[in-house]
Amino acid sequence: MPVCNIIQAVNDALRIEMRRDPRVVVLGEDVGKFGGVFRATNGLFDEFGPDRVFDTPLAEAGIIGAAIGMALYGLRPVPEIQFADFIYPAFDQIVNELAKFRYRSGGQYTAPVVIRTPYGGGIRGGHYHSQSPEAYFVHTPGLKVVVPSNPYDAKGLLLSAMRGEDPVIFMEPKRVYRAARGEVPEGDYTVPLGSAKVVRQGAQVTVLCYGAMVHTVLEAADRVAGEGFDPEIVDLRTLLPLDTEAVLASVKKTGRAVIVHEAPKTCGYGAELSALIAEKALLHLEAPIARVTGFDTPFPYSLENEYLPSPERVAKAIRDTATF
Amino acid sequence: MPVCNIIQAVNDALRIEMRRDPRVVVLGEDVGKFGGVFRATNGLFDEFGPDRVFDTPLAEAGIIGAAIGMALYGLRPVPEIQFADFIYPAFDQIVNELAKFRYRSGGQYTAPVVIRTPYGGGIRGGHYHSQSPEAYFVHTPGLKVVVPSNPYDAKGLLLSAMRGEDPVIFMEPKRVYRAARGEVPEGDYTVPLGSAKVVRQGAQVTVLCYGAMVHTVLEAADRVAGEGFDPEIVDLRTLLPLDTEAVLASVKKTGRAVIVHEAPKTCGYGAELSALIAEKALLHLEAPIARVTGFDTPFPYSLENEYLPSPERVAKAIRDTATF
Amino acid sequence: MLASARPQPDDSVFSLLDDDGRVVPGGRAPALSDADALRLFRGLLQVRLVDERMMRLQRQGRLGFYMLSMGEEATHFAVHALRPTDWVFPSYREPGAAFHRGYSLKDFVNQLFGNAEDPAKGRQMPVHHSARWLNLVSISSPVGTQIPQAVGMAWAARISKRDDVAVTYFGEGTSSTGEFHVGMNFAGVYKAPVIFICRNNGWAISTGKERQTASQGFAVKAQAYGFPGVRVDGNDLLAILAVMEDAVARARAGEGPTLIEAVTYRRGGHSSSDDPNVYRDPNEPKEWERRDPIERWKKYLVGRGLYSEAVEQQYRKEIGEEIAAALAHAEQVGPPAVETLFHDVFAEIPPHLEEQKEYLLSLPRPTNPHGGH
Amino acid sequence: MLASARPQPDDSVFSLLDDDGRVVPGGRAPALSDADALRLFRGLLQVRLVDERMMRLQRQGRLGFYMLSMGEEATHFAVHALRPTDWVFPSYREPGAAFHRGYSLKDFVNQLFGNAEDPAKGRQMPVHHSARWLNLVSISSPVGTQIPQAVGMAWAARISKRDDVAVTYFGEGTSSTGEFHVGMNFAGVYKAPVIFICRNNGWAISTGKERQTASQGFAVKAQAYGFPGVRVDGNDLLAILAVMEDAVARARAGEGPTLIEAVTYRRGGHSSSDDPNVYRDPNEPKEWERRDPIERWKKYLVGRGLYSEAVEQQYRKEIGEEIAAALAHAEQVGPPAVETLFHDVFAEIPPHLEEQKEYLLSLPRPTNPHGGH
Ligand SMILES: Cc1ncc(C[n+]2csc(CCOP(=O)(O)OP(=O)(O)O)c2C)c(N)n1
Ligand SMILES: Cc1ncc(C[n+]2csc(CCOP(=O)(O)OP(=O)(O)O)c2C)c(N)n1
Ligand SMILES: [Mg+2]
Ligand SMILES: [Mg+2]
Repeated sequence: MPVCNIIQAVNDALRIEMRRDPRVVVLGEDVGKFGGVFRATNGLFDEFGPDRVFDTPLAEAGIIGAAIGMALYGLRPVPEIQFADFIYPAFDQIVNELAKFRYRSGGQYTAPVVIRTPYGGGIRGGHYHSQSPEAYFVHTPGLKVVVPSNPYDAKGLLLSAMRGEDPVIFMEPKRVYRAARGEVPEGDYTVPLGSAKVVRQGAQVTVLCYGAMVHTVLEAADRVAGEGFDPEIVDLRTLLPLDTEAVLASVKKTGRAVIVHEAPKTCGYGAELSALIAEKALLHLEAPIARVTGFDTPFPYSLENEYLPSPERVAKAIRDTATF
Repeated sequence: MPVCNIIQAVNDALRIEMRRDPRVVVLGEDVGKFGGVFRATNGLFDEFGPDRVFDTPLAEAGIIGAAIGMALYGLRPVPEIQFADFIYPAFDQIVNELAKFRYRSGGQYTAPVVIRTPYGGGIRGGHYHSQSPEAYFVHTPGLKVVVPSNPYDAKGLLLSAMRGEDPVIFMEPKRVYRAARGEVPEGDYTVPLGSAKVVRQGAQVTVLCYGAMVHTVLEAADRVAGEGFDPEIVDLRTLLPLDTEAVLASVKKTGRAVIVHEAPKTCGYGAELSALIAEKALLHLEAPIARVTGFDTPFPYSLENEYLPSPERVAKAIRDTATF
Repeated sequence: MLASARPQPDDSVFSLLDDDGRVVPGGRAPALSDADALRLFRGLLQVRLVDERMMRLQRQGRLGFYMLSMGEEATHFAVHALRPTDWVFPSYREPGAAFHRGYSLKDFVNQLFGNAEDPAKGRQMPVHHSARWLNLVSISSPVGTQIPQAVGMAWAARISKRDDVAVTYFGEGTSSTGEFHVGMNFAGVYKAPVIFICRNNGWAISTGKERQTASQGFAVKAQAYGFPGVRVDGNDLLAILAVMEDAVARARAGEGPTLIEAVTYRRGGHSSSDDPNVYRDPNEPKEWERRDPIERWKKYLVGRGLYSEAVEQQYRKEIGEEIAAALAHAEQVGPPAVETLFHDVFAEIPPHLEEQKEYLLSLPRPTNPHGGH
Repeated sequence: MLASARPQPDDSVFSLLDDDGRVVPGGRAPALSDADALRLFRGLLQVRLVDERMMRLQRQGRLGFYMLSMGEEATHFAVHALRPTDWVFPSYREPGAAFHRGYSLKDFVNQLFGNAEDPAKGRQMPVHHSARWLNLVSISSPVGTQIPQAVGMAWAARISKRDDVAVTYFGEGTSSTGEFHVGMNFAGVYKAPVIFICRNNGWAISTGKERQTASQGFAVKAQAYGFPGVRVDGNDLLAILAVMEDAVARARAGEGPTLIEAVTYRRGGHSSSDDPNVYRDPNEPKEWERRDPIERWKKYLVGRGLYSEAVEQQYRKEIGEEIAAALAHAEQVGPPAVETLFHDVFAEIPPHLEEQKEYLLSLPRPTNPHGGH
């Protein structure tokens, strides 16, 4: 089992699926010969040629609109949006079209498009290369939303997403694109959508997180473990559909919950997690549910380390919640 | 105090402000001579002429983009988006530009644009004339979000919004555009943004709602009151900034909360309300927080009455929560 | 020294039939069998009659909403130049395109009623049809969104090494959207086999065409994308067929896209909710009556010796009966079952929706809480 | 019978200076004082020297990110044709436009460092300047968004009965966005006093210009909007000034917008993060070196008898010292205060942000948790 990083894992998944399924095509800005600004599509143009890997004009609405049309025809497009911050010109195509095609046509038409996009802060990218827009998509019925935190999951989840029949927003944690390394089996395997993973067993407080934040939370857990705390960490992996059972099981066990994400707090995904718990596990709670999130400001440049949830902030929330 | 409906109240507010402040201009699709498809801008073209009330080409991104430019120049544009469902082509202009201008320029530039848009279901409009996209905007730092439920508030809140220094998404409940009538003072008055209103005092369970749903909740309250229940109803009026004090005061008093909105449940505004309560008033809660919302499906056509929270569904939630 | 804008293409509009239905001198008319000529006549009539009937129904409060296409019917039949394996992305104002491909009046009316037999399960407002079995793509209300989709589909056909073409319809107002540009531009770059039919009916709700663009007409816009644009008389079915045949041949031969501007006029309101007399001179539509596309086609048939009063009456009678039968049926079919609310959001119902479904099914079926519609 | 696409405007590009800096025979050069000609030279040099220094700094790890404009500098100085009361909406690749309007090197470098003295308070990535006091609008990363904004501003000026004009810059890749279309179209319809400068530098990151459009160049696109488009040699400052003067005069006179395509070349990488040799022939930029806009301007000055080696050395020295001083200063200014994170989201800090601010201020200041940058 070779060790690789998330970019390599994504690249590997794309290659495996393109070899297996001739309907899979890759499109986006600079994804062709260049292989993408993060090099996630590196080598695909050479192997599969210009009919399956294409550079597009600079227009996200065109990328997604065209991908929808291709999917309606029977292809399996995997468009890349260069940064999640630039997905909004395609918002109408995603929210009003992609998400609703199956529903509005009474099941006649489906558009299984998998949109890959790097998201999140920590790369000194300021407001426009750092955003975490997952909540917009989770709130849109008809879309699945997947956020891997490590190479193993990235590969397995992307393969599942490409083989599914539904549109998927596949958000890649760019801060740990290269830093998160791990063993990844060669060849084919899948990680099912909708299943969370307990990445640290613990008895005292449940920490719910996903994507790059999993690493921040693990770091925080190391610190507080040294102080005698015992957090359980759940990597959600898929935000929609959520593995509600896993979440509730952990919270019912620990009676305490801390939720961590980078996106702004208000109406972020953490709000949904908290509401879910308040609906279904309220009587198990022994402390208020804490959210450690980005602040309700645009993503800043110079102060990004202050903005992003840090291991210190997460550690504090774990301590406060555990000792409430 | 004449009695009028919400459209008339909005029209009145626009007229008052345009007379008072020559910087106010109105733009959008069909807002000119025609006076808007809901007639909210009726008569303004005749009174203020084509330099202050203009029909635009059919492009929401252009409407909002141009409004931003006009605001940067010092005007006070009040664009109309014909239906909230058609706001997404302008999503990038709203989320990446309008919301961030003040922040990204370090306070140098401001764009106090007030976007008026009718939202919500109940008019047999199917997926594309019924949506309630407020959560997208609440989750976007830099925007204020206002949703009046009645003519008095509509006029007073719109006047406040137009006089403020921040961009505002002003969502008008089109189902009750004409049905919600009430006394509205002639001339100038304002209702401040960020202040909720208790529209029914009660001791037993707090119902949080806004916009058209306030009427549904009031109807539900009438029913359950007859059965001996005593709900307190809070009309939030402004979703961001939220009147957190009013919300928490009521929930702390009643110990129980029901949240009602039309938008899909998952990651809707109700999630934020629930999370807020779980964070700040958990120990006062005597029952799980209930959400009565639209379902997590695209807005349907034939089954819209099944989709929308009905007085029956709200009544059931009040009973269940009160007797938990 | 500004290389000032090249002269705009002149206002000339390609046409083949004069107002009396005669082929203009020198006009190269496309081949059209007698049967097809008559079938098209029947199709035109059907759209007109359906529109009339549905508008009446709407006024009677028996139908929630309707959009008619009076005066623009000829544009619908551009699809005659296609094969059944080609694809059509209509907007809401080309029911004739659907009928011509085989969409039945029964399906049509069931859709308007959103009943349990609507092929799209009552999910969309009236006039938003969807017929996968006819390669007719689901119609969307947000205008223009179908344009890049049609391009993507056409391009998918090309890279799949098939010679299918895609056609998309939209109004002149829609040419102002970002999607128009983005779609046209992709089509040019990829030389996709796609045909853009811009129905220039002069109005976008209350907004006149001169408020949509400062260019002379809409066909000129193709120049920005490096492929041909053509203005055709949108009330002249023969000219439309001719232009379409060329465009389809070009597309199929790998020569790329064409923009067709069909110059016509929206004689009715924007929809059943609209009263155009509020914003436009009521005489304007009258001027267009004499250019009625159906009358013109009828005269053309007369010229070809194909027309007879009896045939027309026969068609009218058949269509009238079909409409009546479809209506009678549709009105007695109930709404879709409640649980269908949760179908087709995803391929399979995920747990959170299953839970919502069970909750809804556990409640008494609501009476209409928002007043009758 | 298809009214096939009109012939595309030919490839000809308007220019006034030949490669040796001589005004071409018959060329009508705009009036330009000696002082202005020299000032422009100094400005060109400053952009080049700043770029060189900042790229070095970036390579040394002292600066996070940079975008250079080597070879495109002449386009920046189109703003010379404006009044200070006019407005400029730049993209990220025209620092010369800011300098020429009075943006200081100190502000420039403080912005790159995002320090406490950055006029925009360290909120944006390097090269995203904002200078309200110079009517320079805050630069945004999402490309094209400034285009409809510039149109709105120009139109606001017109309805305010003032004769201010707005200018917006963007790259040829950006012409593919919906915002380009929507903005250009609004401008045409409203005859807004706005000038669109499309810097056609051949590349959008790794994507070549022929992948952005099938049209012959970008100026032709103006025809879709009913106003003039012009292609100008983007490495010929004199031609740029001439074309701009005309466009500004037209705009101010109420004759509407102009699209200027400045044909140039991106000799460097897209940004400091980019290595163009991965995707393009390394010889391609070399061909453009001999068309260097600064060399050409220098030769023009020689022709006017304004150039001397000593003056150039003097400029270089001054600029070098200014850069060094600005850097020395910027590097010792700390980051913005933590509480500024919460300023300027709204005019006043609302309660929920006040609470978040207090929470953050109550914590120990974090060490960089994500590894050094
Ligand atoms: C994106 C979007 N914005 C606004 C609307 C509301 N609307 C519906 S139809 C219409 C006018 C369309 O005009 P045109 O494209 O000329 O088509 P026509 O109705 O004339 O056939 C408008 C503004 C919409 N459907 N979609
Ligand atoms: C909406 C959007 N999509 C993608 C990007 C990523 N991006 C940054 S610059 C660029 C290329 C721009 O090319 P061009 O417009 O030609 O300008 P140039 O860089 O050549 O000056 C891209 C794709 C972006 N900034 N905004
Ligand atoms: Mg029209
Ligand atoms: Mg470029």
